[in-house]
Amino acid sequence: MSEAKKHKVKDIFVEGAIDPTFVSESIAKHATRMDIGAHEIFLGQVRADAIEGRAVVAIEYTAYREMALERMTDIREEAFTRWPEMTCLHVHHSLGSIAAGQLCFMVFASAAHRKQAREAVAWVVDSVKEQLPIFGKEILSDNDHVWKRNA
Amino acid sequence: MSEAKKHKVKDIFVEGAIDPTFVSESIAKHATRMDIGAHEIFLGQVRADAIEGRAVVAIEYTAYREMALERMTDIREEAFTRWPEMTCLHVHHSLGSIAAGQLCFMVFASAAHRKQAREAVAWVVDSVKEQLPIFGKEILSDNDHVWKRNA
Amino acid sequence: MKVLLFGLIAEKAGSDHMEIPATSTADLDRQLQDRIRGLKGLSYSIAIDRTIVHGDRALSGSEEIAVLPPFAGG
Amino acid sequence: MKVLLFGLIAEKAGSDHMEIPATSTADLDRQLQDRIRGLKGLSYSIAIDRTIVHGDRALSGSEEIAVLPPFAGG
Repeated sequence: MSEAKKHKVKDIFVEGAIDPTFVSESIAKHATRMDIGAHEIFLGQVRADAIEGRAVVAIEYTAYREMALERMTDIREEAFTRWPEMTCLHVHHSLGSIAAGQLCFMVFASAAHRKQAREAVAWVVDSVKEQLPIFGKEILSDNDHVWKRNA
Repeated sequence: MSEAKKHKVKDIFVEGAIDPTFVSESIAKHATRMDIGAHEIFLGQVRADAIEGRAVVAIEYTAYREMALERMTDIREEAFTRWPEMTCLHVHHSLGSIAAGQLCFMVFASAAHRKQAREAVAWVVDSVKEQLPIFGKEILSDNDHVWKRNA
Repeated sequence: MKVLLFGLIAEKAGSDHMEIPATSTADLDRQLQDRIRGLKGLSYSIAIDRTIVHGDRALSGSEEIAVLPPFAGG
Repeated sequence: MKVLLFGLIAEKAGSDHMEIPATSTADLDRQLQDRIRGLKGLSYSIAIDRTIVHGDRALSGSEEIAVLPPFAGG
């Protein structure tokens, strides 16, 4: 049974932005997995939305860590049940201040065939956004702020 | 209008495997695009399938390049019409011998929101597999070979 | 009992926690609204032991209570 | 006219192209099957000027003709 299937509580949080090289290192680690045919990766990037004429320059993320990790463990377990062909699932989310243009969220699934990896990533991304107690303070160009909320 | 929207014929083919660092470099180039909120990436990896007891050790890809690039231009153009929020679409496919565990195919879409990037990648991956005249000779562990065909 | 506060709620309260002796979530709601100016108009959830609850729930005092504004992950 | 061959078809023919003076795609099919041993049992398509065609088509001799086994990209 693979590491990912043990469903232990994994820390998904990283301080600061997710570096693109972290993504390539994650990809490279799968080169020894001869049963993988497809990787699907979602990356969230901080968007410089205009709010009442002021641009978002950064988002400061905080979380209720303990609850977030419990919900993530449930989501991970359900994902491996729903998509049994999935061999690996990696989720990371930033905490702290993430500037516009930087990456704050990664969901990475691998499977023998593309359909399971694709469906799993879509469902995990949506589940994380809906269920994890993560909070985002959007810092505006005039130093004012607004609190982000997922639709 | 962005580079990607000019719909000129781009060469998607690369000689040899796609290096994971190529993926991170592609991601990093989007850090200046303040209107992007979501990246979706599909990667195809050569799987060591067992064929009558022998493992696939590599796939040798060849293509009818001119036709493949024409079909790809059509697919790209249709993708930008179907998903107008998509800001960038990058497609690369390997030619030559790609060992099991290595990457042979990348589709990378970026958009303001995740839904358009996700749908575009799924559709482009499927369209490339169905429509592009790319041929794959699966080299087996006993040096025999079989010709791969997409289902 | 200790009540954890997050995001906009923590900002309004000026703290990431409060000591509130509540016997139920409805009682907790009333006390929070008394003590945190502007809370009444806001959307928030109550989590007991890391699970969001709906409707009124009795509290023994040993639970981990958190007040959660809308989620913004991703 | 020059006919481009790919993948399994090129392997069976021992070459990536053939000179075939065909007046239609049906005529081309017959000549290909005469000249490439084992072709008849295989699945393949004919592309004229980089577009796959179905049914019989007249050929003038100036087209770019290709014989394509099943696709395997991705």
